[in-house]
Amino acid sequence: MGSLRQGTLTAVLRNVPIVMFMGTFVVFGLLAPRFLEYQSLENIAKQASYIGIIAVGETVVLLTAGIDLSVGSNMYVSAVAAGLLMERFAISPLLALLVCLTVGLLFGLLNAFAVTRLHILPFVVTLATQFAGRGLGWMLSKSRAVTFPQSVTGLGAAELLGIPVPVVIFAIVVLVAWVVLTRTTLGRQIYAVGHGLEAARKAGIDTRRVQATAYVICGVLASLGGFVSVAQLGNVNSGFGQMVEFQAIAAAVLGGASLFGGIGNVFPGTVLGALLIQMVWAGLVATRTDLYLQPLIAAAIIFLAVLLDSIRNTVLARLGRHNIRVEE
Amino acid sequence: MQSSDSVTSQTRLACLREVVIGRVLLSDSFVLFLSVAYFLVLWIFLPRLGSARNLSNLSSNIWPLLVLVIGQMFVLIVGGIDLSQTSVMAITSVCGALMMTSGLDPELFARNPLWGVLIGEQGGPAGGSAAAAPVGIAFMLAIGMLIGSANGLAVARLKMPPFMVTLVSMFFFSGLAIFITRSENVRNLPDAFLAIGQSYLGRVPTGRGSVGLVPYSFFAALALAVAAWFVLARTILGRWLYAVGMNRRAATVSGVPTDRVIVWAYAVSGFCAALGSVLYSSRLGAGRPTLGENVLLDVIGAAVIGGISLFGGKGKVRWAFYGVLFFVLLDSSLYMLNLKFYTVNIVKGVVILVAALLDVLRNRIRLGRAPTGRAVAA
Amino acid sequence: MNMKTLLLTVALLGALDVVVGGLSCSRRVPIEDQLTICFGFQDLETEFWVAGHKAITETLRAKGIRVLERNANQDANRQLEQIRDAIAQEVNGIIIIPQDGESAVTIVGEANRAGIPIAVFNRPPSDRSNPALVIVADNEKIADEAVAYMAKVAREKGEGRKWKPLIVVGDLGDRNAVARRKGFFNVMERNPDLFETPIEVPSKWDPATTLANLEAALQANPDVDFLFTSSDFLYPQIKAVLEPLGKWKKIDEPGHVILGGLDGDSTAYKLMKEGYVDATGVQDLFFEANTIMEALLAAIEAGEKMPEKWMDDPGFALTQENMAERADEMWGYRVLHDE
Amino acid sequence: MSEPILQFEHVSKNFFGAMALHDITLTVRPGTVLGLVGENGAGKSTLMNILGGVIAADEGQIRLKGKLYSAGSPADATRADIAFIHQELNLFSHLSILDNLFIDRFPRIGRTPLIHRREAVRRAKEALAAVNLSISPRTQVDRLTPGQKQLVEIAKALHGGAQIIILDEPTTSLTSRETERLFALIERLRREGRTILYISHVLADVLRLADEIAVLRDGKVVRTGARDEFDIDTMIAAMVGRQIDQLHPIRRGKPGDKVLMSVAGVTEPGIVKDISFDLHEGEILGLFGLMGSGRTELGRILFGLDPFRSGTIDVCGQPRRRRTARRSIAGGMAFVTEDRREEGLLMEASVAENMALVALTNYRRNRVLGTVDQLALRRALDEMTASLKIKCVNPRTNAVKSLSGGNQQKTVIGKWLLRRPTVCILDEPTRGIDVGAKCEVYSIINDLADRGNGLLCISSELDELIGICDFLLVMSKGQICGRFRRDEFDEERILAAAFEGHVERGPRDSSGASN
Repeated sequence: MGSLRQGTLTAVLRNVPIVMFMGTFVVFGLLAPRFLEYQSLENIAKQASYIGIIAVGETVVLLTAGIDLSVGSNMYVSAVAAGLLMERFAISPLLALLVCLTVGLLFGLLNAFAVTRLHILPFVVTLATQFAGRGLGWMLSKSRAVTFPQSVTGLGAAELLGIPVPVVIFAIVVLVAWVVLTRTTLGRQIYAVGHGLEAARKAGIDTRRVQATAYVICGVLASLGGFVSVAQLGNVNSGFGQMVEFQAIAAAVLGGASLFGGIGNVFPGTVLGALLIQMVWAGLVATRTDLYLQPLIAAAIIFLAVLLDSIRNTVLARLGRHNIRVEE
Repeated sequence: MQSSDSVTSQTRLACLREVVIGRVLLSDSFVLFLSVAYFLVLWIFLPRLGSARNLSNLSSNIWPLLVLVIGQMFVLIVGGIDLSQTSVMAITSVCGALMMTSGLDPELFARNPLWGVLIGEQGGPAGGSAAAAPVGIAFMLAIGMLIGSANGLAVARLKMPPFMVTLVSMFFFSGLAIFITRSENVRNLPDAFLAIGQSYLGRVPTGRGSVGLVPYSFFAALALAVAAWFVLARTILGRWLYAVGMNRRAATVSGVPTDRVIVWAYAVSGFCAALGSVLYSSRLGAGRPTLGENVLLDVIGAAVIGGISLFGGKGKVRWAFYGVLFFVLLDSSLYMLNLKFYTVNIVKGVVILVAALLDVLRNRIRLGRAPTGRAVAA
Repeated sequence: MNMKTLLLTVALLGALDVVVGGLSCSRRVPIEDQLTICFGFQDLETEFWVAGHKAITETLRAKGIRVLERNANQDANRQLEQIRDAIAQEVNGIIIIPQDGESAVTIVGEANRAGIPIAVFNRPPSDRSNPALVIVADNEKIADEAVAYMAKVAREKGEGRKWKPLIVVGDLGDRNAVARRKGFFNVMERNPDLFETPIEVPSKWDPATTLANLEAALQANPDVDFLFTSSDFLYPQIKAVLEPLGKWKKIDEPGHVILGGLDGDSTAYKLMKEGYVDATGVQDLFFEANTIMEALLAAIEAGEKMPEKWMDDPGFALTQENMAERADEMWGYRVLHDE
Repeated sequence: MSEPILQFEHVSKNFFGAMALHDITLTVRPGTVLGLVGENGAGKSTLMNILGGVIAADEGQIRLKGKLYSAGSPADATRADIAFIHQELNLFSHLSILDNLFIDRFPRIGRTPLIHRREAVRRAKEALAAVNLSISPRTQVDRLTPGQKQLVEIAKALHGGAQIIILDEPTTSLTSRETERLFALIERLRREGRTILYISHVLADVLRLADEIAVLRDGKVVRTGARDEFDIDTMIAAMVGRQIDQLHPIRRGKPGDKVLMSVAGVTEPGIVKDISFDLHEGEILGLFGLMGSGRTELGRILFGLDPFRSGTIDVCGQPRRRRTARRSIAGGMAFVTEDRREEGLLMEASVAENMALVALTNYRRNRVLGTVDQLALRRALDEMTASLKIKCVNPRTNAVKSLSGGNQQKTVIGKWLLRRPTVCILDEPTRGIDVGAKCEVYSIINDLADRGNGLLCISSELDELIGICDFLLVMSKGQICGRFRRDEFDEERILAAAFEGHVERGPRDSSGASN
């Protein structure tokens, strides 16, 4: 039977995200030739990096069939904490980073505790910590904009071997996350837990520990993402990080993650998701599309991406259905 | 003798305990009791909380939100989620307003794509006419249902994940709302329309002026609530909605028109968003492209606190109401306390957590009493 | 276990109420005759609002007046609800920074009905149907002035060549942003010979978005040499984009991009002093704050229930030319020097 | 006689008043197979759950190799070399075999947390070889057949070094070939000195495998003894506490000549090929085939859940090209699916809600509003629950997930009967339910036929089909490869047909192949 044709078909389908990604890139490129330059790719990567970092954390939580709505507030509080310390005591950037990550860690721990020990729905827990976190941040900063010194903003602009530091950090995060998820016991157990809590428990997995770790990872990455963003922006104002949770989840889901857990991957999935969204916006600006039309077009493109993805899933499922008989 | 006494007293205690646990903790009106308790205790510290004016504020805040939550509930019941309610509010708000406004400032609207075609200085198509309000409202509700159905079709037929579908239409329609009004708000709405959100039935005098008792929005919400309850509890569609939410495959095998049911759920959600938009717009006296931008998490939060499951198959109109009551009460009480604006957020977060925790504890008790699935399957 | 859980439940409920109640106690006021004024603002995103908030609250508190702060987080509905709550508490007066003109009308209406004098800060009600004390800065006019100066500079510099202008547009949901955009385009239309079609960069009032879009825009059009930002609080991001491209230059240096903005905050002042920015449109924040407060307090004194008065903040464009004499009228300058 | 490896001493357990286990005392010797039989709810699973650390006993104790043993969690049991292989397998279908084998203890590279892939693959290969399963460890589990999954579970247990292996209904979803392999494996394990606790409703298997047999009833051990002290009847007698004179009811009614459903040349590439047959009124038509022979797929196609390329399906004289479940139901069809949990029931919902689901539209009171006639519906439901003898405290409040398999299955059947169908397709109607319930299901089927309905019974249990059917179709590789009239039923020939799968003409051509 046409197993070869089928093979190629599946091959194409499996790579729909990449195809979509390249497609959009080319189309915008044709409309605005400069868009095709390496520089613009670098910019996209640079701008996508902080959202991407957070999306990676979000993906990990989604894999456990959880959700974290508090990432936005998390990055705000941790950035503010670090920023204020730098303003008051002029602590070193490294120390500031540590402070930032610690706050993120605490955030993660709080969520983890409420979810795994108090057994409150992740949605509710993180919704609550979102409110509280935002308020805490305002309290610390008196909702003033907190400015960061050159030493930090330098990092945002700096390059390592010709690659912008934010992108490097992003890459490292992705690499580590990928290794953890695919090459460590914890990673596989995260998938297992997302697949079925009871089943995982029966299989002798310490489900609480696994879930908790997921939220902690997400918390830390959120604060890291926040820091990276700050390094680029130079200051943190009271709206910093609002709606980020949705962008992060969108990136993850666009990358194929399921909100019901167990399905999804950081690379290429989430990475492509984050990049695609960023590229669409960049492309719209580069092609000088009417401001009022931009959100409409962006939405349309993302819709198309999701549509193709779901078509692919159904088709692959049908092919799978035949294969079962073929195997027999 | 003594012993028997002590025994009886013990048994009495036990009975009391039974009653408390059974009637309060285990009843699904728990959130209601929680809200009431919260209200009463705070009342001691804040007499104003119970003042006529505040009560009338509470009620005028509750109803529009309730309308939205009821809509959201339908989607949650079939195991979906509707993030686009906010943008539906925005788009219906401006469309409806453009339809029934009785005059537009060319200064602001000349660059509008519809200028001269449908709308002009004399206002929208139905502008000025006596039927403006009803026409406009009908128009809004229709659009709401249309968008909802579109979401539903994408989810049911195209098998797209609800979260993404509705997130995208959130972006799209809020963008569209700003696009067609060029981010201007639409004013000069007919009085009949404004009355819905702004006037009350019966007024009570207070120190400063008088305050309304029952806002008209209450009747809208009430009608909707009754209708929703009727559909869910009494009709076949209702049964189907729950069935689809609990086990879509089984429902399909049993001949439930799964796709149609899902589309319905989203259509209802769209409809409710539009109705909410009517209430909010008329309360603010303008069609606003940015209406309800921040209401989303309140809606879903209230639904979840009320006990409606995000995983489908569970939800009652009553629960929706309890959830909304809790949220609105919480908000206004926090304002009443005159906390600094940032403390408000912090306390709000804490209270939500505590409420959820209480809910968990109560479920534990319930599980402790009813045999669990695994147990009996043995 | 049931009993234990039950007790725990009750305990939690109690604890919660004590906490909240405690907070409320601490906020109770001893003297009842003390004036209470509700100050509702739509958010504190930019330094402008923060400074305004600071100025108003502190001045009032200094006068021994009790201030109820309400942050609406850019949600007109929430703001309406908050003001109603305030009215329910029978405050003596209300100051709002409304989300926009239309909601302002409605909110003012509420206050009128309750017979509480209300003052609207910086964003005017879209009509005068409901009486209120209003102070406004004409954003369009101020933007126009600032950009006009920038255009003047351009004309002098550029030997008849065309300039490539770029505007960072605010959140299109915000009327002030739209007005500023309009002001900018007015100048563009007045000088068709001087400017190519402007590049618009959406910021949604969000620094991250601004950074991303601005970078993309400059990538596509590296030859931009005329840049106007709808709000000064975006300068850090603008700098972050221009610097790597070697476009962050002082006025006299070659390759300088003609820079201008609106608000007049401390960053803008610093940058002008250092000679990076050519002009910035200034709304006279402190003037606005003081006028509105005095008007309101006067009204309360006089026992007016619905006073009406529209006051103008002329505002002005602070330019490298008039800097020497007018810098101290710029609120950002004063903020800087108070610290 | 060797030292007992496992001793239950006066173990009792009750769930909220209901006594699930009562003073169980049992002794198991190493290197033996203990057959554990009893009706659903007799307490087999409860007992094993206690041993497997899923739940804790209220009273009594368990001795492992003489030492006191109590598992607080499944992990503890694993550590004590006890492996529990649940009826609904506990595998993560989206993960690879590899992941499933090592999910709780991957081999690592030195001290690092990194998984030692090569090592893992090597061991996985070993483990799979041990259960002579020859597939790549990287295969995703959901691409395996039930039998293979079963073996993977056992491989996991063995690889964990389990000494005591609990098998709960292992054969329910296995083809006879796979079952054979499993039994061979069990034999070997026993010879290796491992101890097996074998729970099953298939008494013949128990008789064949077990050295010792223990019969449970109502949470008590009613009889224990060596295999040769038992035969099927004595076991059944002990289980149900009464004599079941006959498992399969006698077919009194004769199939009529009126054709209810005629299927001609139905083909879907890769699934089924050229299926033709007639189903007559009052006929019980058996469809036998091995797992993967396409029998279930055919059922789904007939009912309109899956599409088909060519051919016609004609129900009650109304042929339809495009079929959907809804149309089939409207046309008087019913389909009791193979998989109760996934496709049969709303596990969270009550018995009443489940049973009402299909027939709802028959109880519409008001066309416009689409309201339900609560009273009529309730009455009908009560009748149905009674007539099917569904045991539950209150059909309106009891969630079906809290019922025994038998009662769940009866609920599914009731759901369809409420709609008064003329043609019923039953896929594995008695899977995983106990003897008593089986017996009842058979008589229900029988009554339906006597009332003139046509039934298509899909099953992998040949003896059950032989027991109840008038006519038998055998499927293999997606085709019908054998047709047998009741009077020519013969296990050898039927099995032969099923295995070899070469197309042979049945004698009674009237049943369709020609047209």
